[in-house]
Parts: sequence; C-alpha cells; structure tokens
Amino acid sequence: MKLKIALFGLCTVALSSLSFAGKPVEAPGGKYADDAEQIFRASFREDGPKEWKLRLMQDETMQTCGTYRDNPPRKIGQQLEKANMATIKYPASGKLMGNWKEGEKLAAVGTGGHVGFIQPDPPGRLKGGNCYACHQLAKKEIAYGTIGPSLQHFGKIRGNSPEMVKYAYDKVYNSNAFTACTNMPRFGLHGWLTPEQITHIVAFLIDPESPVNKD
Amino acid sequence: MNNQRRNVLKTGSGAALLSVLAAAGIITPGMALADWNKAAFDAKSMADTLKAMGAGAPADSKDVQVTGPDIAENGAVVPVGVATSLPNVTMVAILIEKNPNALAASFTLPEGTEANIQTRVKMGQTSNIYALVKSDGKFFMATKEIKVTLGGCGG
Amino acid sequence: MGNPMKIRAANKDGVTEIKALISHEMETGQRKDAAGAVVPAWFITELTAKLGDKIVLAAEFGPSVSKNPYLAFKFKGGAKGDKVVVSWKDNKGDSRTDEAVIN
Amino acid sequence: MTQVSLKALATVVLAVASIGSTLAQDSKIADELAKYREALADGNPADLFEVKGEGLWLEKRGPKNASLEQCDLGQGPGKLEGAYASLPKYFKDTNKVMDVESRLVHCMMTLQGFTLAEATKQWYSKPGKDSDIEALVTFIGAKSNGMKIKVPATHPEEAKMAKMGEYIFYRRSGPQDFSCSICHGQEGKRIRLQELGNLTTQEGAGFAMKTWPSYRVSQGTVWTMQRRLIDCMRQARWPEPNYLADSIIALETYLQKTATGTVMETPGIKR
Repeated sequence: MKLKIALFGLCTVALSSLSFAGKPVEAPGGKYADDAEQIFRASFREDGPKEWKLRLMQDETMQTCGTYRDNPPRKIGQQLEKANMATIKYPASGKLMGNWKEGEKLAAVGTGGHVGFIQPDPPGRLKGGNCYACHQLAKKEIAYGTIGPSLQHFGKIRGNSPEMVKYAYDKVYNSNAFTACTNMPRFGLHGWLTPEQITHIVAFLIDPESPVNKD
Repeated sequence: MNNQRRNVLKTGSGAALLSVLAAAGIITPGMALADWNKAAFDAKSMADTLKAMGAGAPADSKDVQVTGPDIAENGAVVPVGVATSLPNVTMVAILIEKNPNALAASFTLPEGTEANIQTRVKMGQTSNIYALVKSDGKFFMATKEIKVTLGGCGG
Repeated sequence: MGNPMKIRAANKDGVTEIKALISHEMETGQRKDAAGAVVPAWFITELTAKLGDKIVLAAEFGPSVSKNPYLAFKFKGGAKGDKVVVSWKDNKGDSRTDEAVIN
Repeated sequence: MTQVSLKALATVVLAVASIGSTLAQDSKIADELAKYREALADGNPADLFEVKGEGLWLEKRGPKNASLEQCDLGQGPGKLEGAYASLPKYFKDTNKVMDVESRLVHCMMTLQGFTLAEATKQWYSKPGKDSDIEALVTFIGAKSNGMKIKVPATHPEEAKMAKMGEYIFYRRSGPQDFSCSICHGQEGKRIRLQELGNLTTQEGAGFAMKTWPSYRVSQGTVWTMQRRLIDCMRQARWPEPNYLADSIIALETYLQKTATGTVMETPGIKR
C-alpha cells in the first residue's frame, strides 16, 4: 500500500515537470529564423533529383515541433496528435499481426533510404525499421539504444488483446498520433515501412513466440 | 582518456619520434627470412591453417593469453594481443576463426624478444580469436571470444 | 612508397618497447567499390624491425590486419640513443623504411 | 480490489527487477567498451595524418609555389596555436564567418593560387585516395590541443551565425522526421551502444566538439567537422549539403559557442 502511494507520488512529479518544460521559450533562431531557413535551403546542390528536395520540405507537425524545441504546449500538441491520428491507414487484409520473423529482420536493419553523392544506398535497398538504434527488444541483442523506452517483453507485460495490437500498429504507423513531437519517426505516414511491414513489427513486439517475449 | 594518450605521446615513453629515411629502400624488408607463408594465409578453416603452419592440433595452454575487449564497437579495428609465459618461444600467431582466412598475422621472435605482442585486426563478425604459440618446438593455443556489435546510426 | 610511419621506442630497465603506426590501406580484396567491382587486395605482407644489424621482430601479415596497422612489442637490450629501423613490404612490391631513436 | 492492486504491484516489481538486471548488463558492456576505446587511444592513426599535414603546410605548392605558412586562421599570419579552438570566426578580409576548412581553402586559393575546385576536389578521402584537407585540418587541430574552445560569437555576424545554427539544429524534415535535436537534445541517451551528448549544454557540446577532428575506425580515416555534420544530414536521409555550406558553418558556430570553455583533446579516435 505504501509503495503504491510512493509510486503515485512519482507519477505526479513526472507530470508536473512535463508541464514545466512546456513553458514558452524563444523559437530557435530568434529573429534570424527566416534567414536560417534560406541559408539551409541554399546549401544543397541544384542538380539533384526532385525527390531529394522534397525531403527538405516540412509539414505542419515538423514545423511546429521545431518552433517549440520538441516541446509544444499541450493544447497545440493535442491538435497535432488529432491530425496525425487521422492519417493512419491499415493493410487491405485488415490483419494487424504479421510474421514476427520478418519483423525481427526489419528491427535490426538500419540502412536504406540514404541519398546524395557521397554514400547513397543502392536503389531498392531494404529500408529497415532500425528499432534497435533506440529501443531494447530481444534479450540477445546487446547493442541497443536508449533514446526510446525498453520494449523487452512488450507483449509479455501488456498482453495481446486486439486493443494492444492496434495500439502497437498505430504507434509505429504514426507515433505523433500519441505524443506530438516524439523522437520516433512516423514510419507509415512517410511510406518508410508499408502497412504489411508494420504488421510484422507488431508481431515481433507482441507474438508470444517472438524473442522479444520468449527470452 | 584522450588526455592520457596525449601525455603518453608527449612525455610517457619519450617524445614521439618520427624519422623519414630519405633513402628508403636501402634496407629491404624480409631480410634473409623465409618467404611469406602463402599456404597458411590462403587457408580458410582453422584446421587447414594450422596444418599449413605445421602446427597440427596444438594443445590448449593456460600459459597462453589472448588479450582484447569482450566487445568491439567496430569490426574494422579490434585491438588484440598475445602473451605467454612459456619458455623459448620462437613464434606467435593470431587466428580469427570466422574470418574468410583464419590467419591474421604471425611473428617470428628472435632470442631476446618477449612473447608479448599487440596489434589490431579486422573481424567480419563475432568470433573466437586464437593465439598460437611455438615453445620449445611445440605448439600451444588459447582462445577468447570477441563480440562485434553494430554501432552508430546503423547505416 | 607510402606515407611515413610513426615509431616510438623507449627503453626502461634494459627492455626496449616499440610502438609503431604504419600508414597503409590494408585492402582485403573482398570489398566492392560503388560500381560493384571487387577492389583488389593490397596489404603489407612482411615487416621487420632491427636494432643495428640484429633482427628483433619479423612479422607476416594477412589482409585482416587493420588499415593503418599498429604493432607493439618488447625486446631485451637497446640503449637510449640507439636506432631502431622498421621496414615493410606489400603484395604489390611496394616497400618503406623508417627509423626511430630509442628514448 | 485488493487482488487487482496486488497484481499491479507484482507487475511493477517484476519490471523493476528486470530494469535492475538490465542495468548490471549495461554496466558490464560499458566497461568492455571502455576497454576497447582505451586500447585504441594509445596509437591513434590520426597521428599519421598530423605528421603528413605538417609536411603539406610547409611545402611550396600550387601555381604560386608557396607554402601555407603565412595563412591567417584568425590569430594572425602563420599563428596556429589556438586557432582551431577559436573558429568559426568573422574575417574582415572576406566579410564572412568562416570555419577552419573554409579558411584553409581560402588560404590555398589566395596564397597558393589553387582554384576553389582544385582546393576542394578531394575534401574527403576515399580508399587509396588521400585527402590533403583531412591531413591539414588534423595538423591545425592538434595545434589547439589542450586549449579551451573559445567562440563567444560576440561579433554581430558571428552571433547571427550561431542563432541560425540553433534554428537548423531543431529543424525537422525528411522521411524519418529527423532533426539534430532528436538524437542530440537529451541527457544520457545512446544510439545502439554509442553515447549521444546533449549538444544544447556546454558539457554535451564540449564533449562532442573537443575531440574533432577524429580518426574513425569504421571509416579508416580522419573526419573533419564538415564531414561529420554533412554525414549527420546524410544519416537523416536528407540530401548532402555542399562542402563549406553556410548551414554547416552555422551549426559549427552554434556548437562551438555552446562548447566554449571546454579543453580540446584532439585528434580523437572514435568508432
């Protein structure tokens, strides 16, 4: 009982420090923000493919996150979350649990999608989810990052209810639907991962046979 | 750590010395020594390599040490060392089991040179590293696993 | 004939320690370039270190020694002011010799 | 009711226990990585670049057959001590804020007579093709070893550059929604096993900036700060900015300003 109270206390502290972090600060660049945008755009070669230039464009979420240094006021954050939630699309089959073995491969791949003249990826190279760059997952992989929370035993701890499966799918598809300006990419929105690939990652997280939950 | 390095460089073992012999080539390498052991370096498996080196099936020895980290941040440069307290050592070698060719380097030690050598090797993947030592005409071996991890942004 | 080596030689209690850094590609012959063509192997095969006329170490390298090789070893003898000479030869027939004075 | 909270408690205890073992494993990995890094530190191949860079600095080269000895990197002609640690900086003669590489290229053009294209053709090395700039910058950097980074950005042009760098640091775009801040805006995080400094603090920016230029074992060569930042953008899946682009110099100014006061330990050696 005492422990429970103590834990509740901890949560309150965490929450209040969050809202504290949301206090208004000057937008990056201050009065030079427009100049900065100009020199940034002027830094790239003119003769690259059009698709490369598109990668420098910002949607509303990107722009707002930059302005608020990744910490938008809650009200604005909620608007962004709502807008991002509306972008989520599902696979034609409607099945959200794929093959965890495929998901395991995607989680480890950090290459794909590099462009430019110095070290581009060969065309058609598999774009991975690169989950281990930021998350702990299967126990056997020791080289994991900590930018995101540990997802070890994701399914074991949270279960495999349809709600949990949908949550995992939605989160990978568009992370900003849940936390505006999170560090996590919006894999589905950008077409970085296909809906089918996302179902494989969902299975890697939730399937009881997946090494995420088994070991 | 880096500061330490500078100190070692600048003071520890004496000023860093570098000298370019203008007339490089006066002294040629490989002087009067046996030619590069092509058969051993071309061999793929551990067994074939040991055979090509005339080492047969060496006995494991607690008196041989392979030094190196348990984990390498990158496989392109893995610091490894071989040391032994065995007597009359005339040769030491470093073998990497899972590389395309197991033998990485071998060293002939004249009398007076200590059986304690450090170098850096490439590892294609996590593998056992073997130290091979020839002492009193007999071969001995020791091993250590070094894990090669994926690093950085992953691309 | 490659770039100069960096050799450190220090004597302590009658034992000389040599630490050498060597500038060399150490190309394995397994790597492919951007166009997909195999980059030919190019690596140091033999290296010797001498104190005066006496060989103190003779090494044979394969291509899995790292790029810009590093080597550290110790031998009995040598005195402050003595010269240590290190030479290498690669599989393309290139070679180089540098020297250092023992501290 | 009691049952439910007990179950919740058990879950929490389980989670805490698994965090405990994770931490133990993590600290063992950290120890082994420290061992790996320490073993590399004594014998940094960047020293080979430093020696080569010194030779290039003194060598008479280019159409004007001149050395770089009269190059003014901000401390006066030929004064190298502390120059790297005080860049980027505003230069009156070009009316520009320049970093060590843009200034070096400027000297190669004005003193030695190279064209911009000639001077920057091999700004980074490829296997078998050395880069003079990598060697020269390693040499220039080493002349600031042990000195404090000092980029207060007090000149209005420097202050503007630093602010523009801050803007770019937080700017998100591309198919992964990346900005510099995503990986480098928090304390105590890592990507895979590599620690990521919080570059918005003096400590974090200092930790990052003090060891460049650095020999990268995964690349087999020294990377300059331009190369480092251009590759960050490649990893963000953006196209590459041009060598010496203002956006890179702006980021450098922002980071050096934040890192000001940190003692340089260069050249470094990294994964």
